[in-house]
Parts: sequence; C-alpha cells; structure tokens
Amino acid sequence: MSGEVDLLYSEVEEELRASVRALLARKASAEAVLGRCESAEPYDPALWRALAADLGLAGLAVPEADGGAGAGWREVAVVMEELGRSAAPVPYLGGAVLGTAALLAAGGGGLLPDVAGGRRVAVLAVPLTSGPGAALPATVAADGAGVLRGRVTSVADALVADVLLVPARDADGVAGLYAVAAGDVEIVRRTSLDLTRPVAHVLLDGAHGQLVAAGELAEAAVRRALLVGAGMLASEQLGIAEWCLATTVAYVRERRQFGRAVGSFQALKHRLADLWLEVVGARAAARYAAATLAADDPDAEVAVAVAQAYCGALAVRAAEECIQLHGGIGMTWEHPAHLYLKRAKADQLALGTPGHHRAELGRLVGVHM
Amino acid sequence: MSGEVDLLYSEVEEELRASVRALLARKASAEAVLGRCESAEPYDPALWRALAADLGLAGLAVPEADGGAGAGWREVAVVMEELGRSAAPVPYLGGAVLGTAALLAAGGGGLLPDVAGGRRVAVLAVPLTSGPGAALPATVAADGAGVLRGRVTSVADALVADVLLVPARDADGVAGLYAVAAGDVEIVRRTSLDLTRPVAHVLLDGAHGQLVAAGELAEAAVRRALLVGAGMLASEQLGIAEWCLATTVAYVRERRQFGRAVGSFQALKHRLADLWLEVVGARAAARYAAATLAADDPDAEVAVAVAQAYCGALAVRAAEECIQLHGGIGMTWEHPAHLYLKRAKADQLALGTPGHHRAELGRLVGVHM
Amino acid sequence: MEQTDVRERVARLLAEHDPARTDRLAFLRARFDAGLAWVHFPVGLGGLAAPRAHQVLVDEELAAAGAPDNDPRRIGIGLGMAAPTVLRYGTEEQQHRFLRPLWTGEEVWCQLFSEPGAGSDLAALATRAVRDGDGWVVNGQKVWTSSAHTARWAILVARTDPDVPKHAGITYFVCDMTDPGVEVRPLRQITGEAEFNEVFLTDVRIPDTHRLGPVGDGWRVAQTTLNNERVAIGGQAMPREGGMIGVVARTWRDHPELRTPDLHQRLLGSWVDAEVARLTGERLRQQLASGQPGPEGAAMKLSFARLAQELSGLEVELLGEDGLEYDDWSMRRPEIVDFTGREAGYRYLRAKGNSIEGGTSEILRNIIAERVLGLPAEPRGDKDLPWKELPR
Amino acid sequence: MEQTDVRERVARLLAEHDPARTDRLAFLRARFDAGLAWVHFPVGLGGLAAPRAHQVLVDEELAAAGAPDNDPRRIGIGLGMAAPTVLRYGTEEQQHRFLRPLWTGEEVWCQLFSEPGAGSDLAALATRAVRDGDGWVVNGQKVWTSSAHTARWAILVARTDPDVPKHAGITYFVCDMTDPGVEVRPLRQITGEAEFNEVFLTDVRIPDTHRLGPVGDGWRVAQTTLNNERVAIGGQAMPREGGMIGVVARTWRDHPELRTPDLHQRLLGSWVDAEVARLTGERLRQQLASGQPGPEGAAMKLSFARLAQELSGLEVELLGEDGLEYDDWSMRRPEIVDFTGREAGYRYLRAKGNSIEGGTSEILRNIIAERVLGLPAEPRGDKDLPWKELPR
Repeated sequence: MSGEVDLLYSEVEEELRASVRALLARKASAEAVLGRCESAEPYDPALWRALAADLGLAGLAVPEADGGAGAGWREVAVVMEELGRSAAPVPYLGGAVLGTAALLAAGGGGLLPDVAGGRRVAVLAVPLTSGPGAALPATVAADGAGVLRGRVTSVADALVADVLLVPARDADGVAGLYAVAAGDVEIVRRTSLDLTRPVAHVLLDGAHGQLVAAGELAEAAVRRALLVGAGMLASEQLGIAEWCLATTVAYVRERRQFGRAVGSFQALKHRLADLWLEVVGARAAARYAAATLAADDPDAEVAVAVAQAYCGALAVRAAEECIQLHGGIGMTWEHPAHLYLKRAKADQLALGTPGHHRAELGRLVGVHM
Repeated sequence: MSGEVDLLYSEVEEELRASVRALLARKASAEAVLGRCESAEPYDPALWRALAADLGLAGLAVPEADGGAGAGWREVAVVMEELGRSAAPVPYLGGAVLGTAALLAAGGGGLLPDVAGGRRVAVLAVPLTSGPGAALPATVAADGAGVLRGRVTSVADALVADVLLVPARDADGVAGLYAVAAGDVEIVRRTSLDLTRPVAHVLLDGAHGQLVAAGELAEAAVRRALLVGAGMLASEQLGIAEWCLATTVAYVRERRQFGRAVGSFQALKHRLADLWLEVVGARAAARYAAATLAADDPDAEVAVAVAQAYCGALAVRAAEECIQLHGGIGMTWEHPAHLYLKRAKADQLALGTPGHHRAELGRLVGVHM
Repeated sequence: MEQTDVRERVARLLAEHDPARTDRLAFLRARFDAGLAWVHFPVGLGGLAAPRAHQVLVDEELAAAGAPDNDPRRIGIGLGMAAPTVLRYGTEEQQHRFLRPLWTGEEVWCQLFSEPGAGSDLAALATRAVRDGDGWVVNGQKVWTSSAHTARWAILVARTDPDVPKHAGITYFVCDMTDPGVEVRPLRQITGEAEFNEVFLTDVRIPDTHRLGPVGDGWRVAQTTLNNERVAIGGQAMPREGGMIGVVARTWRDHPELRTPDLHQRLLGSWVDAEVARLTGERLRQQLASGQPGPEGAAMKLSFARLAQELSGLEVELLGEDGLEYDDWSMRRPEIVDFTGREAGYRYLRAKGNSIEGGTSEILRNIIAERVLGLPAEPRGDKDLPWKELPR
Repeated sequence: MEQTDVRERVARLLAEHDPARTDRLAFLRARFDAGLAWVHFPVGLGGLAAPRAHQVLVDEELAAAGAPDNDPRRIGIGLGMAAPTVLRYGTEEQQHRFLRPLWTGEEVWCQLFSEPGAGSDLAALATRAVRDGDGWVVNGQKVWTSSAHTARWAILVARTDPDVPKHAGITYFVCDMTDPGVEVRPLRQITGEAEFNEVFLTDVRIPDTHRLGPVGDGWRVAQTTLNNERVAIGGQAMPREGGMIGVVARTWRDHPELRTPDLHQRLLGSWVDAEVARLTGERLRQQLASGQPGPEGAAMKLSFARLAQELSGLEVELLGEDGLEYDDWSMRRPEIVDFTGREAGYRYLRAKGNSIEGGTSEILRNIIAERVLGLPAEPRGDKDLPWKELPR
C-alpha cells in the first residue's frame, strides 16, 4: 500500500503552489470573491484565464501530446488545495477535474487540446452529489442520431461551461458520454448554498450530442471521473481547513478580551491543537489519495474513500470552529469566514458524503454489517 | 408525556437518600470496597443486612401487604443512585430490582415477604447483557415436573442468591418462570471486569424448580423485570457519574501544577462544565424513567430507552474523564476511580447497550431506517 | 394573593373590556392597569405582587377568551431585559414613565451593550458618557443591536470614569433612540439577513433623569439585565420533538429515499439528546415552580445551541441535492427571528449564532465551571488596573 | 559514510562473528565495537557518524542473517532516553563507561523523573541533592518508574538549589540503583499489574563524576531526554490495520453474530481515523527521512491514545457477555508491556494510560498550541519565584 507512495510535496509542486497562491492573492482577495458572488456573473473570467491559460493549470493532468502540461493528479491536488484556501470562483472542479478526467478516460473526443489550453471549459454533467461507484445516471435519453432529451440536476460549474459532457442511455439502455455545446441546452441557475460554486440544472430538449465514448468505456469514464473528483476534492477540503485554522489562529492571537489575547485561554488552545491535529491527518490522507490516483494504484479506491470520509467532515468542522472562535464578527457577511463555511458544507455533500464513503470503505476493506 | 410527571426528588426521597448515604459512608468506604472485592467473599453480607433488612430497602417497591415498604420505583431509583455513588458490593440490582420486579409481575410465588424483608435474595437468572424486549432466553429446559436442565450465563449477583428465578421452556415451548434454591444449582464465579458486581454462570443439572408463573405471564414478568432493571440502572449510572464528577472537581481544586490549581486551567474547566451538563441531563432522564415506571405510564418504554442510551454512555465517559484528569494517580489500584470505571463499563453492557436502546427507541418513536 | 382572586380579576377585566369589541391597544392598557400584565410586578406597575406562577393562569384564560396579546416576541428585549432592570433600579418616576408603554408594545426597546472591542468582556466597553450640566453626552459605537431601527428606547452602558478599574467606571442609562446623534446601520449576517444593527452614537444627549442606578454602578445594574436574558432563554417548556429535532425527524419520515445507516445512527443519537434536553428543561421548570431555582439555565442554552447546530447540519446532509440550495440571499430586516423558519440552509447558518449570541458557549462554560462547580477563576491581570491603562 | 561502506561493515561483522556460533552477548559487543549499534553515534561509541537512515539497512541485514538483537523493548528507557542524553551531555569517560553495556542490555536503565507532586509540572520536583565532599546525598520520592526493579542505573533529576526559580535549581545525575538507600516498591495499576514502581531515595550517595551537565542545568539536560521520548513514541511505521484497529476488525470479521448498526458505524469511523493516523505516521517518517522533521510527533501520540481508547472501549461493547469478564487480576510485574496483548478488558484499561504516561494529552495540546501554532502561553506566576516560596 503506502510503502512506496510519496506523501510529501515535491519541489516542483511547491513552486506550483507558490505561483497559484501568488496569483490568487492578487486576483481573488476575500473582498473580490465576496463582491463577485453577489454579482450577476458569479465566476471570474479573468481569473480563470490567468489560471487556466496563462499558468496552464487547466491542462495539468493532460499529456503533452494532447496539449497539456503532462503533470498529473498530484499537481492538480496542489492547485485544489490553493483554490480551497481562497474559495476562488472558477470552474476548476467541474472542468479541469471532472470534465478532464472523464475525457482522459473516454479517449478525449478531440476536445482535450482546447480544454487543456483553457480555451474551452468542458464540464461533466452529473449531479454534484454523485458518489464514486454510483450507477451512471439515467435521466437523459439519447436517440440513434445523438439527439438528447432529459435533465441533469445540480451540476457544478455548468453556468460557465462551453461544453457539457452528458452521460445518457439510448433506447437499448446502452450508455454513452456525449459532448454537447452549452448553447444547445438550457442552463438554469439555482440559488446555491455555496456562493462561490453555484449549481445549475441542465435541461436538454433535443440538443445534439457528439458521442465521446459508448458502452462500458462511457461508464468507466464517468466512474473514473467521479473517483478522481472525489480524491481531488479532498485536497480542496484540506485547503479550506488550512485557511480556517490559520485565519482563526491569527485572529485569536490578536483579539483581546479580559486583558489577554483570547488565544492564550487554554480551552481555545486545546481546541485549535485538536484541529491542527486533524489538518495534519487530512494532509496525509489527501496526499495519499492524490498519489494513488496519479499512479493508477489499485489502492486508489480505498485511498479516496478514506480521504473523503475524513476531509469532508474536517473542512466543515474547521469552518464551524472558525466562525465560533471569531465570535460575532464571524457571523457577519463582511467577514469571509462564511464563504468557507458554505463551500465546506456543499463540499461535504459533493461527490459522496462522508457517510457514503465510509460505507464504500466498509465494502472495500471487508468491514461489513 | 412528561407534562404531568414529577421529575423532582420529594422530601421523603431526599430523606431516604440521606439515610442510605450515611450508611454507605460508614460501611462502604472506598478502602472497604476495594478490600472486599479482592477477598474470597466479594459481597458484604453485613452491609446487605443493614441495607436490606434494617433500612428496609429490599422491599421498597413491594406492597405493604406483601411485607414491603409500599413505596415504588422512584424510591428504588434513589437507592440505586446512592449505590452507584459508592460502588457498594451488594446484590441490589439482581435481587431487589430484577428479582423483585419479576416476582411482582409474576404474582409473587410466595417469595415476596421473605424477599422484601431482606431474609432471602431472589435473583433473576438472565444474562446481565439482556436488553428489554429481548425474547425469553431458551437455554434452560423444564420437564413436566419442574426439573430444570441447562445453563444461564453471566448472571449478576447470582453468587449470593438464595433463590434463582429461572426462565425456562417446557417441551412444548411454553415459557415458565421457576424458583430454584441456590443450593440445587452450580454457580460458577467468573473473573469479572466489574470487581464490585461479579457475574457467574448458573448450571442446572436436574434442579427442581417451583413454577412461579407460566406462559405469557412468565414472559411478561421477565420483560417487565428487564424494563424496570434497565430504568433503575440509569439511576445507578447517574450515581456513578455524579461521584466521578464530584471527585474530579475536588481533586483539580486541590492539585497544583505550574503554581496553580489545575482546576483553574480553562481546558479542564470547560471539560468539567460539559460533563456537568451531561450529568444534569442524565438526572432528568433517569428521573423520568423512574417516574414512568413507578406510575406504569405507557411512555415508560421510551423513557427507559432514552435514559439508558444517555446514562450508559455518560457513566463511562465520566469515569474515563475522572481517570484522565487525576493523571497518574487515577491509574493506580489504590485510588477508587477504577472501581467506578469498571462498574460503568460493565453497566454499559448491562440490560442493553446504548446502541441497543437507541435502536429500540427508533422503533418506538418511528425513526426507522 | 390567591389564585381565585386572580381569576376574579381576569373575569372583571373581560367583563369590562370585551376583547371582541375593544381596540387592541385599549385592551392591553386596561389589562396593564388591572395588574394582569405581569402579576409578580408591584401594584400600579402592571402587577399584583402575586406569585409569578399565577401568570400562566392569566395568560391561559385571556387567550381562551380571545384577548389580544402584546406580541411578546416583537418586544422581547423590553420585556425580558429592560423591564426587570427598570423595576429593580429605576426611580418611581422612571418606572411609571417606561413600564406601561413597554409592556403594551407602544414603545419598543433595544439593548446597547456589546461593542466591537467588548463582546464576551463587556466590562471593557469604550463608549464614553461625559457629564454636561444636568445631563450626559455620549460617544461610541455599539453592535449586535436587534430592533435598533424600530426601537424608541435603549438600555445603554457607557464608561463614565476611565481612571478606575473597568468594572467600576460604568454607568447605566436609558437612551432615546430618536436623538439625532443616534445612527443605526443594518449589520448583514451570513444568512443574508440583517437581524442586528450597528449603532453609532455621536454627541447623544441623555438627561441625568434617564440614568438607572448610581453613577459608576452600571456593571451591577447590567447583571440584572443579563441574568434575566439567560433565564428567558432557558425557561421555555417544549413538547417532545419540539424545535429542530421535530423538523429533521419530519424530513426523515417523509423521505425514506434519503435515509442512510450513517444518518440513522446520528439522528437517533440526536433524538436522545433532544429528548434529554427537553426533560432537563422540564425539570428546571418544575424546580422554578417549586421555588428551587437551579443553575441549569446555562445548561439549557448550551444544549440548545449544540443540538440546533448538529441537527441542522445533519438535515443539510440528509437532503442531498436540495441541501446544495438556498432559499434567498437577499438582505432583509426581519422583526422576529424563527430559528426553525425558512429552509434547511438558513437553519444551518442561523444556528451558528446560537452559541455566540447572548453569551458564547465558552463564557457559559466558564460560568458553570466557576459558579456551579466552584473551580478557581483564571488568573487575571485586568481587574484592578485603571481602564485607560489596559492593553487593547 | 556511504551505504556501501555500511553494508561492507555488516558483512565483515557477520563473517568474523557467525551469529549461529557466537554467544549472544559476545555478538552484541562485537556489533557495538564495529560501530553498527547505532550508526549515527560517533565512532568508538557504537556508531559510525553515519546518517541515521542507514540504521534500517543494518538492522534488516543483521536480522536476515539471524543475528540476535539487543531486545530493545526491554531496554527502551536506556536506548531512547538515557543514551541520547549521555551522548550529548556526558563526559568522554561517562560515555565510554555507560553506553556499551546500555546498548548490549547488560545494564538496564530506568528514569527517576516524576514525583507525586511533580508530574506534568516536572520542574516543581522536590527530591533534594545536597553537596557532600566529592559527591551528593539524595533524598526524595520518585514515581512511575518502569524497570526500576531490574535497573542497574537511573537517570535522575534532583533539586540542588531551592533558593532560585524552579527551572534553575535542578541538576541531572546518573544514580546507582544498587545503592542501599534506594528502595523500589511496585505500584499496582488498574489492570492489576505493576508495570511501574515507586522509588524511595534515602541518603543515596552519588559521586560528582556521575553528574550529567553543569550543576543547576538539569532542566536543559532533561529536555534532551524528554524530546527523545516523544520522538521514540511517534516514529514507528505501521502496516494498515496495525495496532488496536486490527484487533477489533478481526473480532468484527470473526463474529458476525455480534454486529450491530451502531457498532458498525463507529467501527467504520475508527477505521478511517486509524488509517489516517497511519498515513500521518508514514508521512512523518518520509519527512524525517528527507531531512524535514515536522512537529507531527506530538500529533501521533495524541492520535494513538485516542484511537486506542475508542477502539478498546468499542471492543468491550462488541463482545457483549465476554466483555463482562477479565482474564486475570493477579498482580504481576511484566518486563515488557504489549498494549494489544492479553484480552479486551485489559486492553481497555491499559489504554487509559496512553493519554497520561510520557506527557499527558493535555500537555501535548499545550505544546502544539504554543510551539506549532504560536499561541500565547498562559499567564504564569511560578516561573520567577524561588522554588522554596512556591505554594504547594
């Protein structure tokens, strides 16, 4: 299992982190993120261009032959950590992770160069709550000519997709993964708990889809995308937890009550020590998931289930502690803590709840009822 | 439900508590209890005489017509609290609670006057782990003449029983509750986790039983006894938790480290405040269980399930915190904390684990899977 | 004062002021004048100097007769905090001026206590009141003020002497919210709503006749206010499956397709906790009724917050896709907050405040540890220094 | 020093001392003299001044060749605590006298640190050492001393100057456990066993040549000892389902009749926690190996204690009737403690000590909060007062 798996960050990964963090510090400050998520355009296109095209992050996991950076899911995980840390409103999860993972597993369908270059965003059209191992959704029907009818609810990042990768079944029940131009479908924005990654329903009423993969290959591509997505999400959750812990520590060192920094009170110190302990654990778990996904290690399923079961709950707990230990100020709209709470809570439902992943794990490691 | 139920202690109950506590303070000090549970005679017969006969506690719940005190399960619960608080080695649970409740429900079998007067101990022979609602155990077979063969494992207080009340089934599967003289069975003492209430296996190899109740009456008597037992055990668990909390508070007020009483450190203060909070809850839950059992209120099943689910876990937690916050001294054999830990842990298994009672509750209140 | 006397007065009030044909305000004023507003208050101030327990009787009989109530949730701060303080520390003149319109709801009250730099440590407050002739001039900033935009009066604590230790230099006032120096700004919360306000005080003039209690004694006066806040929170009776547990249990029963073994176990655990909290509250109520008040009020608030947070978090998980949505982010200024109102996402976010507002859970644990368990206080360096010398 | 050099030395040792035909002690001495005891120690003291990472290689190759080991669990205190301290603070003479028999196991060591009144607050210790000619006379009581009854030597901290603040008046000694003034009494634990001892010191004489480090500098010397204790605890690698989780998962798999949904959910939760703790340990090991030691050692000890306690408690519940029993209460003095040895009841009770011994979980949380997170220390009044004036 982990005997040979590198759980550290390489120098290259640390450099990648530094450049992503620097960009986000410039372009995705808390005020900027808060302002944008209240605007009519909840995603930041300039930020996305800078991340996806200029830094080349959209194609990190795509081979160089397909126009990507030829890195892998370990590096993508580092980006997810940083995006979690800034709650930046960009379609990275839906596009560069779920969409790209599906395309990679499905053969690409000619979309990879544009996707990797950040010129088009191809989003996997599945409900954000789909866990790995879930059956391919059967809410969209395809006819023999690739005309699609149906709906996919609660799709993350659909609002800014150029292409939707839609799983569908034909009249014989054979699965297919279809690429559909966003202009050919109706995308209904939902008022979302997570202000920085709103979900939308995708309605298909005769849209034409280009078949990317059919049959078992399509099913496998969606499964793989969900597994990769869940694994990468653990790193985002780690990033959220790290921001919450660091922000809280900084606050309680400064905030004075009763003539002392409140961070000198032992009850708070112990709670923050426990939280740190869990962040340390989350880092190890998320790294292991990323490393096994990157290496196509057979332990990846266990690794992802462990990471999700652990990190999903931790990010919520960290955000909740962040608000509690900020006191009243943490309850205000102006303070960014709520952005992280909302993202963390939505992430807990995304790609399988912790309970879903524990159940999955019980099956994988033979701890059955 | 609780609208009409008195959750306070009456003056009479407080007087009863005071007299029990005074007796236990004199005769069941921590040293005395520790010394006895290592001796060949783990129960204290003199203490039992004083409690059962002199104070009349064996017959508290028995009507005056049957030689009892004509009080009820509310008062028995107060005694259980005090016994929990002292971890006293007396056969109150097996005899005055489980045995007596079974006899009361089964018609008495002529045993009640002796039992109520503390002259004989009649113990219900069921595994201590039996939860209310469990089917009558089928490990003992009765023939038509009341000759019993079989075994009952892990019976609390069997070691000092004069009479065993043995549930059995005849060749037709009809249930019966039989009174068997202790001298007619083999009682095998087990090395027990709980030093102050060891369990024993009861082996019946042709012992003659006197039929106390048959058929549905026998089954109902055992069910009732287990329900009453579980409800009364919640009060014992409350008493354990109260002792652990009070002892820990007293210790941390005195113990100094780093130039301060360790009880002035906020992390400890908050943990003890949380524990107090749970003890307050346990008191309300245990009182409600006792009151509904005393009144034969139809809500008693819910009340007992709630009280057991809550108090069973709490007593263990309180004993564990007691040991932790005493530091090394709490790990020593000389300090009485371990007697409470062992009692609390065994009590958690007794008459249904908290998980068992939560499952029962889900059924009773319609929170199903 | 016996129950029968009270009953008789209720009958007389109803006979003289038929609720069906009396103007709401006129009825409420008549009820106050009949001593049936709060029977444990003195005669002449809306009460009969009767045992508090008789109030239940009055409320029940008047409700049964279709009489209007004073919409207590709208004027909770007046009823729960200002009134007991005015009663205890107010002059006769102040009592007669303030209590009747307070109780009838003609005048809404708010509370100007917390400041950005003085939350849990209220005694560190920096709002200054400076003597000026027969009155005071107040400058400072307050926060977490609900009802500030509808309030006619505020209870206010301000620093009148910065040269003495912080608890000693505080004075308690009644502040006129219509003073031109009072500026109220809504404070938006993570739910999107603005239940609370920030209040900026610039050269606000308060006549000395609106001072409650002696100069420099405001800390002691404020204790009455705050103790009544906690009692008010802890004292409500609740039916089984009342509150958040009921909401979640209903969702569970209505949606078999959402159930998982994980959520089932957690829900059962919370069901037990909620029922135990309910029984604890019921026991506290019985203790109060029998004249043995216990310290369990703090316990109730802590349990309530924990349960509301756990259950509302569980509900969002249970809802799956619906849990990803929110009903409405637009900024509103609700007059009344219903913790279980609106949708799951709102409940989840709003519940975060339950362990902060009205005394954080951390402060409540300190109080339990020190006042109930008798554990020693933390070593403190801020109690004896003059306020102006404290580090900030 | 390259890996190949180390490999060559191992080969030479094995060639010159065939394990199959060499006396155990003779082999261990030869291994020490070959510098293969602890390769990162200096040449001449059992080492080769090589990177610590090479030790794994040595241990593996020698084990593969069937060579005896020095039974490290029996002499853990000598290896883990005494040796690094003697190496850092001992004179050359002391190093040559003590390290070889320590490593070979000829001389067992114990630790005389904790006292009844000085546990977490070790610096409050009251055992006195008074100068007497060319030596010291020691009086006091120590506690929680494992191996005291088998030990030849002890590392000891004692107060040599009560007139200065408590951290300044401590000196560090090597104490001869065969001195007639040393009395060892077994200390029975809640498991029934006596792993530890109380040690009473009455006019024990220690020559000044057995002092480690300067007079009054014992607190600093003791830090080396204690830091190594924590590293030793946190540094072990573990296979998946190693430790307590493996024991409980085995019981679960072997006994379908004991399973309940409640226990299933809790076991899955603990399985995740155990795997995460394992990965954290593995990551820490990789960090150390790559020369980036992290502060995660304290995390490991905390997680280990919590997991051991949760899982052993769950196991007793899972076992039902068998959980009501215990294997043996008779008092024993085990030389080695195996946390997962014996039966479920023993594991449950023994695990309670995991969060107390070797630094309580509370102290570890303080350390994390202050040293890792940079949170301020508690205000303290005991640091600058002369020891003799401290309240006790």
